[in-house]
Amino acid sequence: MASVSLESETFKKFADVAGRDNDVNYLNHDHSITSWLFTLDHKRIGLLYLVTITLMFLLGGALAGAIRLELLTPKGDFLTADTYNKAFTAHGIIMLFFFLIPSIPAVLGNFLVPLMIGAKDVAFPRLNLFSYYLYFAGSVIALTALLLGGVDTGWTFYTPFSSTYSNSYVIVMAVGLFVVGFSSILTGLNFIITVHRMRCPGLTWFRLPLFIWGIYATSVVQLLGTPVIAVTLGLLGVERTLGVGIFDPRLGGDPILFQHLFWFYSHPAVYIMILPSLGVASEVIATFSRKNVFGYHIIAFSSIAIAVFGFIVWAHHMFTTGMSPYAAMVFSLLTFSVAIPSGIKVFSWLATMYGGSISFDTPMIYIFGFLGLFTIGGMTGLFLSTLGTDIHLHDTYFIVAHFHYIMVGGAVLGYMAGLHYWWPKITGRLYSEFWGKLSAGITFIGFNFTFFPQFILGYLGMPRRYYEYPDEFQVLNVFSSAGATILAIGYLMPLVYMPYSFFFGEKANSNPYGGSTLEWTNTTSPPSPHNFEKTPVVTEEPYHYHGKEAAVVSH
Amino acid sequence: MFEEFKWLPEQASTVAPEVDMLMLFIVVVTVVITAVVAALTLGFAIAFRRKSESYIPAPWFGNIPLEISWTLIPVGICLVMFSWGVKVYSNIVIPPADAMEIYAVGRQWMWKIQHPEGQREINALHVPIGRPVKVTLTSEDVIHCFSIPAFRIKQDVVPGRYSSLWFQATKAGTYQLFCSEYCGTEHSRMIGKVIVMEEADYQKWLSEGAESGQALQGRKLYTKLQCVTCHTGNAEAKAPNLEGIYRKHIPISHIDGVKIKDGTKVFADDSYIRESILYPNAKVAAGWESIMPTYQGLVTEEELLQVIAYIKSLNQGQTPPRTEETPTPATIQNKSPNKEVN
Amino acid sequence: MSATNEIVQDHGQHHHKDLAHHFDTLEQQHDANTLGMWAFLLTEVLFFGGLFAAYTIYRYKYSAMFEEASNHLDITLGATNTVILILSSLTMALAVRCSQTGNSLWTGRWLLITIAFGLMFLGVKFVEWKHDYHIHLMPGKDWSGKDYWHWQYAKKAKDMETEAHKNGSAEHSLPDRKDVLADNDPSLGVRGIQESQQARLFFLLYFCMTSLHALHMLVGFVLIGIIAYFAYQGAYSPEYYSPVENIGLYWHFVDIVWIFLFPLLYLLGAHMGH
Amino acid sequence: MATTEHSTHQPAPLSLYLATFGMLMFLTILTIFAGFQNFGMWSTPIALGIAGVKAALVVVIFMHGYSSSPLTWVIILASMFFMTIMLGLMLSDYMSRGWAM
Repeated sequence: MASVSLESETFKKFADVAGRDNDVNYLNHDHSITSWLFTLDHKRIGLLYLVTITLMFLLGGALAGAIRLELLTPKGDFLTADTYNKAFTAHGIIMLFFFLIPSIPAVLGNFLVPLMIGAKDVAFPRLNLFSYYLYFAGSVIALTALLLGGVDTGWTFYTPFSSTYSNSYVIVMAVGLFVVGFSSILTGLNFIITVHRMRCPGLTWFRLPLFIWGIYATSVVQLLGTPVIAVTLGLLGVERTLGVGIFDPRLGGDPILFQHLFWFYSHPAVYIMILPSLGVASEVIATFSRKNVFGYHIIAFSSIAIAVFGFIVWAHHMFTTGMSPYAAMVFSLLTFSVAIPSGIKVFSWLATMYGGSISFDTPMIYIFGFLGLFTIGGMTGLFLSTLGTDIHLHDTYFIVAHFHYIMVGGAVLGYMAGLHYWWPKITGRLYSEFWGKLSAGITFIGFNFTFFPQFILGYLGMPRRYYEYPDEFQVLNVFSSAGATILAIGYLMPLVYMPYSFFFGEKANSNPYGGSTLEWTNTTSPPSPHNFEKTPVVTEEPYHYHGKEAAVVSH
Repeated sequence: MFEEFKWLPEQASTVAPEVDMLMLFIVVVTVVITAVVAALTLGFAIAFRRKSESYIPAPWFGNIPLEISWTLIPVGICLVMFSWGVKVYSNIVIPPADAMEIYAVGRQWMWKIQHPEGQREINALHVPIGRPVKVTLTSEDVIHCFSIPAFRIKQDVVPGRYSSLWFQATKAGTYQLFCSEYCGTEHSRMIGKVIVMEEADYQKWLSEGAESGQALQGRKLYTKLQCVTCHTGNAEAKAPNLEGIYRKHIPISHIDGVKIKDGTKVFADDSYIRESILYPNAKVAAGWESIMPTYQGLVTEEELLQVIAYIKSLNQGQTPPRTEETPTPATIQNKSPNKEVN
Repeated sequence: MSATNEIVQDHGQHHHKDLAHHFDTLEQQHDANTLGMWAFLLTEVLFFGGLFAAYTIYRYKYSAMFEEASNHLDITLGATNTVILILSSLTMALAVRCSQTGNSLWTGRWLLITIAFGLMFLGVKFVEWKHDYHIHLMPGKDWSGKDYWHWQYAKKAKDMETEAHKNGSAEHSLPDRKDVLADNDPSLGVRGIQESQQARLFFLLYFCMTSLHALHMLVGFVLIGIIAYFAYQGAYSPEYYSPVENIGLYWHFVDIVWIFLFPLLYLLGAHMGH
Repeated sequence: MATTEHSTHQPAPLSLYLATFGMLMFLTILTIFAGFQNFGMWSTPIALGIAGVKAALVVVIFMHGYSSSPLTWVIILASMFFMTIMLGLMLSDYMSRGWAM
């Protein structure tokens, strides 16, 4: 490549400081600040997202800490009611829109989608950078809303509270979410076109890694759902500014319509968070079992099925609103349809492990935790799709526990597993396995300690979003808050040993875990600026370990 | 802290055991499945741990019978849960015809409750044991949620419309009444008590301090708001006779000022009466001019409930006579905020 | 998945001037661009879809008032705009066609003509909004709660217009606000708050939908202008014209939205007698 | 997968565009005419039907739907499918509210 000689001066100067090897890769080919801020390289954009969402995660986590601290005692003593309401609203908004939704798609997806399909970049690199800056702008606007005084509506923005009664910065926050929504849409659009049009020769649909299937299904949801929340928040803004009744019943509007429109996006949004995690799980389990994924086609289709079914179940968030009981029954039945493909995935992963050669590296430990928590999260979903029990459990801590099991137990542990799994590829360094496994274990234990008591709290009837609560709920709340401190340690550890490994870690070879997908087999760690020296040509199905052993072992 | 702790919530209504049975069923099913998944995960992890770095296991692409069974068995389990859930749900949402009626209004941040006998209470609900009670709910401001965990019931309270829930208490005692839909700053203080009493105690409580019956309050309003000016119930009436119309099918001629098919009827329930008071033009009784003014902004939600209770109780020939103190309808206009228009 | 053999790829060589580095062929690039625009339009459908959903629900709940309120919109102006927009769609299709045949000059000209029709559309729209504002159809902060005289005013204005029409005079004056307020007697008012609220919901949705549509047109003008400039520069050829094709797709989408808005907003109450 | 199925980029004949325009004009007049008739509950379905035909003409001819890849048609159908889901399921709630239990 012609550019090497031009950059070699800069490269030598910085590469030696960082202790890098002498190959040119995407990290060291240009060290200027502008080369990062205006990069069109999908890998660097992925890292920009990584830094930004980590900061947002820390903020959201700190708010969670404040919430748990407040709930240690039945009386409101640490925060005022108003501050508490603003804290849980900010926690929800930051964690959902600014951490979970961009977590795997924008960080790992950006880094990996072109690498895994043998492409040089995503289909629209400029649009990709634009998406990042939209995300950044959205974050700045949302943080502005928080600094101005915050929002006290809950992340659900239910009308007429949000449109008429709340005196907080709802419009600023809505603008922030509107902007970040378009970032999400454009990222999804980019990935869809990339997967359709940029695959390398021989890489047919059924040779795609399952992570790509997961990201593809996610992108479809982003593309279809996000515009609806954008326009809904727009209408909320119009109602608040002009004082006209779109959702306020005093002015002729219908507050339940807001909930319909809101959940039309916000239920599928859960699948934006969990589907990529399911993809990570398939990759990690295959690699660390050294085995092809059982029922590849079914797993691939189940991702698409979850994405599509996700759009027909939204009203199960509204069973107690006084919606039509007939419609409630229809939505209850439809809701069960999501359970089936999720179950199939879990069983197929177990069958993948069966007869494998399983090694216990950090990503696999995280995925073991993921399996347990995702299963519990999914199973408790059955209580909520069943009408008879949902009425009692709705809007209690049971719900809080359930969606944290899915979103933290499922999505975040999947994200952590993926981050650890691809870390050598991203940085070219190995992190400490000891600290990695320890953090995975502590996270798992801390998580269960925090959220399992909340199932019981919910069944006992403790409503969510209470900053004071009757004395009889204290025991379980103390358990939960204690668990949260353990969980916090589990989260904070990677923040130390991973950056450490970036600078001082042992050098990783191109495929330390024996992965079988293109990013492991066909490029260096870290990859070169244009990903592959030569365009890969794929000749076989993914996760093809068998047959390779003929020379080594026979059985 | 530990004294008050309980593992299970009180079971104090007729539907509570049903919900708990369903709950138990799902708990057993999910615990079994989760345990199997956990056992297999751990078992496989140990049994198939990596013993040799060079060993590559044999592939396993799929197994149709296995895959069909782990698809169809969950489908079956889900269908059982769904049907059972619908059955319990029907019992939760369909009140018995003979249920006694209580009215509750939610506002930031309290519950205001009215008994038909005229008792009014705030953040407390006294009910007798063993009688089905239907609570009709509405809100003055934002969405609240009327939730009694010990009864396993919950209903959102939406402004601008009536919703309802019912229960039959089975155990005397005091239970929590929560607002479980986030409603603003003091959401967590919107807590009341449900006091379930023996029938005799309940009657005693009713007789103590009841100002006057809810319907009686409504009767006063009926004259005060000049309903009686037109709804006279006799020949000089300018508006339909309201005697005995409650829960009857009433023929109507116009919807929102538009003529509709002859013979269309509307069911005169609480919601219809409420709508007719606030939006007289919404569904106009056949054979009458639509001349009624709106009462929006002139009656509170609580007063509305009293008027409705009165209309409900109104039997043949009971419409009060017009009195001289009844002013001209212009008074309504004077009170109207319309005057503030510049 | 292992890639057993690899093909040599010549980086930076034999590249067409319009081919971005990460694509292999112009064909691939064209397909990706077109598909990208289609996917974007899918998002746009759902974006407008939220408003259509709100419209559908309120239309269902308040059907009678929606028909009556619809009757206050000017069908002549709406129909004129429909014709103008379809014309602009035709000229846009011709622009794309010219870029396919390599006629850069006419590509640019047709694009500018499209903008001209678009501006005409917005001109008519502006006149219409202005009129709506004068007869108090535009929902605002003061048209809230119990202040339902705006709707009375609009109705009176319509009556006066019909009257003037009957008398054969094209000119008609607007009602005096004081008269409307004087007549605004709730004790006599058959049509009260509810009507006003429901009518306002209709007009609110009307303004939201038409202004979102107009916003899309404004964005379209900028993009078409840029592409017209490049067309005059001779940037497009039969091998590379996807920017023209994409802006065409976008513009046709804007047309389609209007094709649905016109009957749903303007013609809803036409049968009630105009 | 660098190259995909070859799609035709041959320009359509001018007459096709003009005929389409004529058809769209005709349908506009038709929909206005229909709007003034009282078809009762069928008014909206008729209006939407005509609008649907017009939209289809624009998609197929002006937007080159006739020569687009199957994937483009998947996108077009998906937009209709998800709009139907959104409107249909929301209406299912509102329309069955009044039914007695």
